[in-house]
Amino acid sequence: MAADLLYGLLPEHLLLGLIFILMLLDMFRANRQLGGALFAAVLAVGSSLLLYQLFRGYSIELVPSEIVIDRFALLGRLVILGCGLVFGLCSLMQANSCKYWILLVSSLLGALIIMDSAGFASLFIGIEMLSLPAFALMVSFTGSAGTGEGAFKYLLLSSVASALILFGISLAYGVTGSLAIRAFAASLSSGGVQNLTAAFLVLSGFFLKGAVFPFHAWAPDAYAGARLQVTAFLASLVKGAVVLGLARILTSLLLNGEIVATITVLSLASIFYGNIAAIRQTTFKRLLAYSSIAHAGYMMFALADSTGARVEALLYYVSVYALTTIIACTCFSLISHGEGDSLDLLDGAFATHPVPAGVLALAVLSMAGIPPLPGFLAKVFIFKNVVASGLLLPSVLAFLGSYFGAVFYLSVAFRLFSTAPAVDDATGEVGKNTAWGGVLLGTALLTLFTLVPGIFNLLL
Amino acid sequence: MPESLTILLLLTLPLAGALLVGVLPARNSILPRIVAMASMLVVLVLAAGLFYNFDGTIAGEPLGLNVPWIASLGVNLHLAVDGLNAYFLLLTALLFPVVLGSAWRTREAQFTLYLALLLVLEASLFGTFLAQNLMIFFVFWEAVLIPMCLLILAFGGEQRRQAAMTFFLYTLVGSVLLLAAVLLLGVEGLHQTGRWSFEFGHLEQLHLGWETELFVFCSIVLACAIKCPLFPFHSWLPLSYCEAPFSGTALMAGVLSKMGAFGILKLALPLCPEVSAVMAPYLEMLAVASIVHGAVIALRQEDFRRLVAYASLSHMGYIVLGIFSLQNTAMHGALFQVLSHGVTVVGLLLVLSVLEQRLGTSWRQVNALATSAPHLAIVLMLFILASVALPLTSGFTSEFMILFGAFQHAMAAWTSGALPIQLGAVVVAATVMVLSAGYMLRFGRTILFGESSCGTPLWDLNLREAMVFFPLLLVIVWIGIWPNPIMTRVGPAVSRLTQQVAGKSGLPLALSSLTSPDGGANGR
Amino acid sequence: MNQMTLIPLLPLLGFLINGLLGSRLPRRLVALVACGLPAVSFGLTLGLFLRLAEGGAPFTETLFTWAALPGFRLDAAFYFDQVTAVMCLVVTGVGTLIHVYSTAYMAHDRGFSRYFAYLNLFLFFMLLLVMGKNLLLLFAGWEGVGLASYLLIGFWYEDPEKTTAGMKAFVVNRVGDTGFVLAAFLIWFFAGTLDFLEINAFFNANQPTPAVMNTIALLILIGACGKSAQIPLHVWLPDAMAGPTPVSALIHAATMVTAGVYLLARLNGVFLHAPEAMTIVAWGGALTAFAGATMGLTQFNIKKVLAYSTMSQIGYMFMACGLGAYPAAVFHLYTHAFFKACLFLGAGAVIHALHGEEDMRRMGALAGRIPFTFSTFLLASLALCGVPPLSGFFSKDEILWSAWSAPNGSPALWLVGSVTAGMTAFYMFRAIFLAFFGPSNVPLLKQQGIHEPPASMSVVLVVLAIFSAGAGLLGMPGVLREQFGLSAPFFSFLSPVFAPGATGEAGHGTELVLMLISVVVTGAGILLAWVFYGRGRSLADRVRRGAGPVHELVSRGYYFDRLYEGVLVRGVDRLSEEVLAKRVESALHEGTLVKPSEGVRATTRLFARLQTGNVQAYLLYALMGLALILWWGVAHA
Amino acid sequence: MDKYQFLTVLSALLFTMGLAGVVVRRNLLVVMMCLEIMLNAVVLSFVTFAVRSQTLAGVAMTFFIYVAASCEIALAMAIVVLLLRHRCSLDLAAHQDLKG
Repeated sequence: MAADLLYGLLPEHLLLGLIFILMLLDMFRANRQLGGALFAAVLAVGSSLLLYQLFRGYSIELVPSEIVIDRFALLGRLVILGCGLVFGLCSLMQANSCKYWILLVSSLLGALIIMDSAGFASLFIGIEMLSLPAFALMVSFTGSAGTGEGAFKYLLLSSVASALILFGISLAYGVTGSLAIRAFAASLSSGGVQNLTAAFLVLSGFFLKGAVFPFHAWAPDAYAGARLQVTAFLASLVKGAVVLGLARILTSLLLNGEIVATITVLSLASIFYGNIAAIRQTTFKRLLAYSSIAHAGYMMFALADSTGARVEALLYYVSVYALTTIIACTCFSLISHGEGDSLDLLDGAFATHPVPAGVLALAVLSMAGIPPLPGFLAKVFIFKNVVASGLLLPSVLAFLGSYFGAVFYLSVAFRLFSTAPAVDDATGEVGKNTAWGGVLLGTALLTLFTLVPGIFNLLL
Repeated sequence: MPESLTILLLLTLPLAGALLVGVLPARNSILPRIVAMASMLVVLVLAAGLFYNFDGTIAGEPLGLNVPWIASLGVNLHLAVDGLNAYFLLLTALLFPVVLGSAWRTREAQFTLYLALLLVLEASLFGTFLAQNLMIFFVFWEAVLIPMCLLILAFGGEQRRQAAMTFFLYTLVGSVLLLAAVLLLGVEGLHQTGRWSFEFGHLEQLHLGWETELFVFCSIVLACAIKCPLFPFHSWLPLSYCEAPFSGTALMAGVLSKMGAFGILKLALPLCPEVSAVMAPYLEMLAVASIVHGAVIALRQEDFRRLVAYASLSHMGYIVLGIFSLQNTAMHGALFQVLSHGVTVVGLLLVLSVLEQRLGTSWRQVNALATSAPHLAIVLMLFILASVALPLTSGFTSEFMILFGAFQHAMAAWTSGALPIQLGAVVVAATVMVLSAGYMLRFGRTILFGESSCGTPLWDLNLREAMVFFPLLLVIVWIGIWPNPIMTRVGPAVSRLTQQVAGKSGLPLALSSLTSPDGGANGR
Repeated sequence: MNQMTLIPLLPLLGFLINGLLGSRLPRRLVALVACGLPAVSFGLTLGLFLRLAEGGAPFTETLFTWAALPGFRLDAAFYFDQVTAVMCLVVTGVGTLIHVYSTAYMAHDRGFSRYFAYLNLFLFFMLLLVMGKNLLLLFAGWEGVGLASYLLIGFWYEDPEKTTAGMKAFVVNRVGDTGFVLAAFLIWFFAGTLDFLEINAFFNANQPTPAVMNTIALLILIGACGKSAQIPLHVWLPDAMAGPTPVSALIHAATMVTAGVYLLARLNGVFLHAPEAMTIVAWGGALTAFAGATMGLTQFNIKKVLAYSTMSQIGYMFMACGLGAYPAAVFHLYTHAFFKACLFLGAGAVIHALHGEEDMRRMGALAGRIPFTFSTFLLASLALCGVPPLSGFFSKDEILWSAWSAPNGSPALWLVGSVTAGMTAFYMFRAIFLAFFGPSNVPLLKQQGIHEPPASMSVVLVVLAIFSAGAGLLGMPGVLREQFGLSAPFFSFLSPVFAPGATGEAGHGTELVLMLISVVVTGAGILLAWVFYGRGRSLADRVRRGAGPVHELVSRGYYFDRLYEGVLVRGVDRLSEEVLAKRVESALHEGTLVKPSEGVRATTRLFARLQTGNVQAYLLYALMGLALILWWGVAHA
Repeated sequence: MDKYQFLTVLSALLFTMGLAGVVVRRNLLVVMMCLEIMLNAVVLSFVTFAVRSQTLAGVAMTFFIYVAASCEIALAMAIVVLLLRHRCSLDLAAHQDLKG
């Protein structure tokens, strides 16, 4: 049993160990680059370990009705670690202290715990561990004034969300007398006011964390307040973990009509709101924020399906979305040299930075869902389930909503090419920037997702 | 070479070329252009070989390349020549080297971005035309947009940003619904057969409910009507045609617009035969509206590119008219019109582009070409003649067959009791012959004739340009004089399609059912 | 490739040689190619003609299958029967002569090789037209000659007026072509074929309904009207005189404009079963003949006089077709080709002599200066007026006789024809008196250069004059035939093609009387011309002033041009600019682009306003959302 | 109404009160306190249910909640200090720079 605890949760242990080592390193003011290197190494090891477990078909219930290692847990953690690795590589240059890595790793650890959890206690712990370091990340290492405000807004709404989730959990606990998710799911199907209230409270909490309309309003300010790098982290990993957490709770649970209707309406509202509001944005981070609201809508939309393929669709969507966001942010900072986040910086960038501009263009087009980019496939995976569940009209509306998304994604892509490039192209490339490693890895992963879109279907 | 390999090469060669061009040093080097041209020419040879070897007989499912992509969804990278796409394939393969050849010395051709975009565009067009899987079709259909938009954006005129945006967003409206239709079809397939599949062969077997089919049909037709464009959906057209660089306009008018026609042929008719049969008269009327609208507006256009844009609208209307006549001859006519219009409009635009390359911005004031550049004038005259559908040019072959088929169909409808609205529409479409002569000759007169007022001397055609125009003229003349050998290759596919739709509708659609084989008639 | 295929292909070859290489070849060679190849064609035609004349069967040659589908098959095939033979002889014969004439006429033009290339192209298309076995090939030639005509009218393309005239010719012809195409479609729908023989056979065997027959016939008539410059599609012909004069002679007098007559004759199987349409054809022809003649009365441009005359003469031919007297129509076509070509070329010689002067008011007294030209011109005029025994007399008389005697003819029709004949004589001699007699009004500058045409032109004039004089003898009217025991080889040659029309019951006595009347009318016309213009011109001026508005109406071509310009062209232009471009386009633009984007922009503003920056507002949104969800999901459920 | 129901209703009321406080109070610190009230309400509810169902899971949960709450407050205070340094005001309305 102890061995299983060690082996089954080895990635978590690795991260925990990493946190300790980083603390020590920080204490002894070791080389700044070392933290990053360790981070990358540990995450790589963790990912490969998960892959190994995946192929061995490893599956175990470690803590009865609290921690269960199943295919979803393995894949979800793999997605988190993979994206984390890419993110880490992308932020190697900007990370100027071990503290940064400590916070990052803590947050990732929370995300991993969410993936494992089969009970509300671990889920709650995971969620808190995911978001608390994120607040700290937002306010640390910056002299900028706005960050405090953004972080506070995030913290406040996030705390309210936690409270809502907790209250929902307590109601559920009141019904079932247990914190096991499975037990609650079983009782939910029988209906009842307390059950439904609990479900909706938990759902609202997740909507708040995931920034779904009308629980979204913190996102633009929080994203705009943080550094681009942290914004990328919030938009990709944190949001991804929240969504996957929800998927973890619901797995392929059949939801009742009211919940489906609520989810559908809110998702559509999110899609429309995010995409339309993003049109008039002039800064990259706010754009990203609104875009993330819209994407939250798509991801939640996946929950409306009743065909039982939502987990696969969500895993695909989350990984693609997270990777794309990370790559887009990295490319943006490569183009803007980390100065400012006005979209004007992108004008004609293809002439000066052809490679990052090209990758950024592809990334935003992918987010817009233009085929054959992976963003399109991700949407197809979600929508085919939803259409198959008989929700044709909402799907058509969602398509229309994504049409508005295309407007602003496209204008970003167009800015890159807007002025005809000057003849003397490609001034000095951004030389030895390790962010390239992240971009490369991310792009490689995305290419893999494009070429083998059925990957999660195969692994699940 | 096996067909699958050739098809794979058609797709990968341009992409590889684009990659290669991308990494080559761009600065003042002719090398990227040579690489791009070489890959286009190889592709042309391959496509021509494919066309030549395609014997037209289809036994069951078309073969070609078939690689699973999303196995769980039944999305396979299934590409094949099935007859309907043969012309489109040839047209694409032909026009790209021609366009690049004419743009050889332009400013944009100095950029590797331009060359790469062209090559990517070519690959995605091949994908669209060869697709035998609906999802693959959709993927490529959309993928075409991006390089085209970037071409406009990076190398267009003053309002290029607005033009590119308009073009993209307008076209995307159709795609949004199209995707919904695609998914709906997949889901229908899932419900009926228990498995996901987007193969055309699979989807054609489904029995859709009337509402479903209507929705699918409308979505497809909307997407295609925007792409073509068809009358009320053409607002993006003038701006895009005027703002894109000449080569972009040429490709847009020559090939991209044909995607709309192809979509109708490949998607709307086989997938929704019942609705097609019912809706055909209305779409015919829409087509006639766009024929007339385009022609009448073109009459008073001073700007040559706008004129070509509206003329293009008019000519594309003929294609749609031909298709929705649901009749063998008209369908063949429509397919010929695809080739003919593609070649003609590209020819016209490239002549203008040659002028622009010679004269810079003052090309709009050019006149008396017949004096200053007689060879160019002859070439332009030939393109004009082809576009007024003079006999012995491709324009005549196609428009004659379209109107012929549409007329026979409308007459058959009338004699079997329908109102003669369709007939009226066809007659109106026929009278547009007069208008088209009017606007094209007016255009020709302005540019070709008159007292030469151009201060700068004009270079006549050089060898490169002559080589660019030659294949276009060859196609025009060949189809004009002897279309039969080309027709026979697509014949079986077309009859299969018409029978597919005809089987669902009450009217006698194929002439064979109208007249006895010995050429007799129902009048007896 | 046999002899027959070569006939049209040789001029095409000439076109290709001169068109592609002409500018680099010496003029002599260009001329040789241009004249030689049609001459060879003429020789070949002659050979075929002789074989036909010996009683051979018509020739058929299928080149290739143009298009074949199940239930649809069209071949590119040639057919050479008696009518084709006559047409081909005229086309290649007169064509070759005019080529020869042109070598001198155009000798100093910059576009020498281009001119001959176009001319050869015209011959190719014309031969395609007359030799095509089916409507498709005929249509190819039909539009092709339109193209050649367009190119040649606008041959001097620096002059915008000339290119406009060319355009006008093409566009007006297109109107007719639309009718032609629709007729072809209708024919196919009922007969399932476009082959002439099969069409005629089909409609002779069974007629769908009279309405259908009449519709088909009228659509064909529209096509024929366009090409043959019949009212109301005649407006392009006077303008077409902008082209070089030999072109007017060849295309706009001898050959192309008569294609309509050929078409009507070819499709006689259709017309014979469409009596109402036949009547319309006959009366339309008569109307055109009359109106053309009246317009010819008032013109001062020598070529325009001839142009209206051509229109009028083709009106006669249409009349004959409408009466079912196809042989008479073809006969008139054949004689007309000679004398009208001769007249045009004569006029060309005059114009050549006067360095491009076409206005008869600035001519005069030329009879003495260029007697040779004058004599050929006079001879051809007499032939045109129908002075016996010149060719025009026989052919016109045959038509007038049909007008009287044919089943759907009537004395009224005959009367119109006869009056027209009188007017014909008047305007031709008016032209002769104006141009060749009276005081000389030639500007001094041009006086010096007046000269007889060079040899190559003269020879052609002579040949044509001889034919104008003698060609009619081939087709003696019935009464003379019987009287003198002569044969009419022309009619007997054509007899296999045309079903013998129902000849009138009126006896030969009537025919003879009518003939005499027409001679008298012609003489009266000539006399009147002398009274008005030969003696001095004061009377003419007085009458013109007296007739004021009527004269205005006639000399402006009955305001057809102004009507079309003002109503149709302006109408379409206004439709284009005011309605479609301004209203429809902008409404579409507004509706599909501007309005939606404005709507979206307004929505984005609204959404941005929601994002106040106050975190408690955000909380409030969330709370409201929560409340709604709970209400909907829990309380409501 | 037995005591469990009473306690549950009480906790719900407390929760609502806290929530209302978070929404309406302007002072940063008061808002944070209201947040604590919400969490306390949750704890009360957990304990109630734990007692009613005679299980320990709910009690265990309270520990987690308090740990998380204290972390949250610690972080929140740090951020409040940042905000104060920026604007010298505890009024929430003063911190509205980010919007649109």
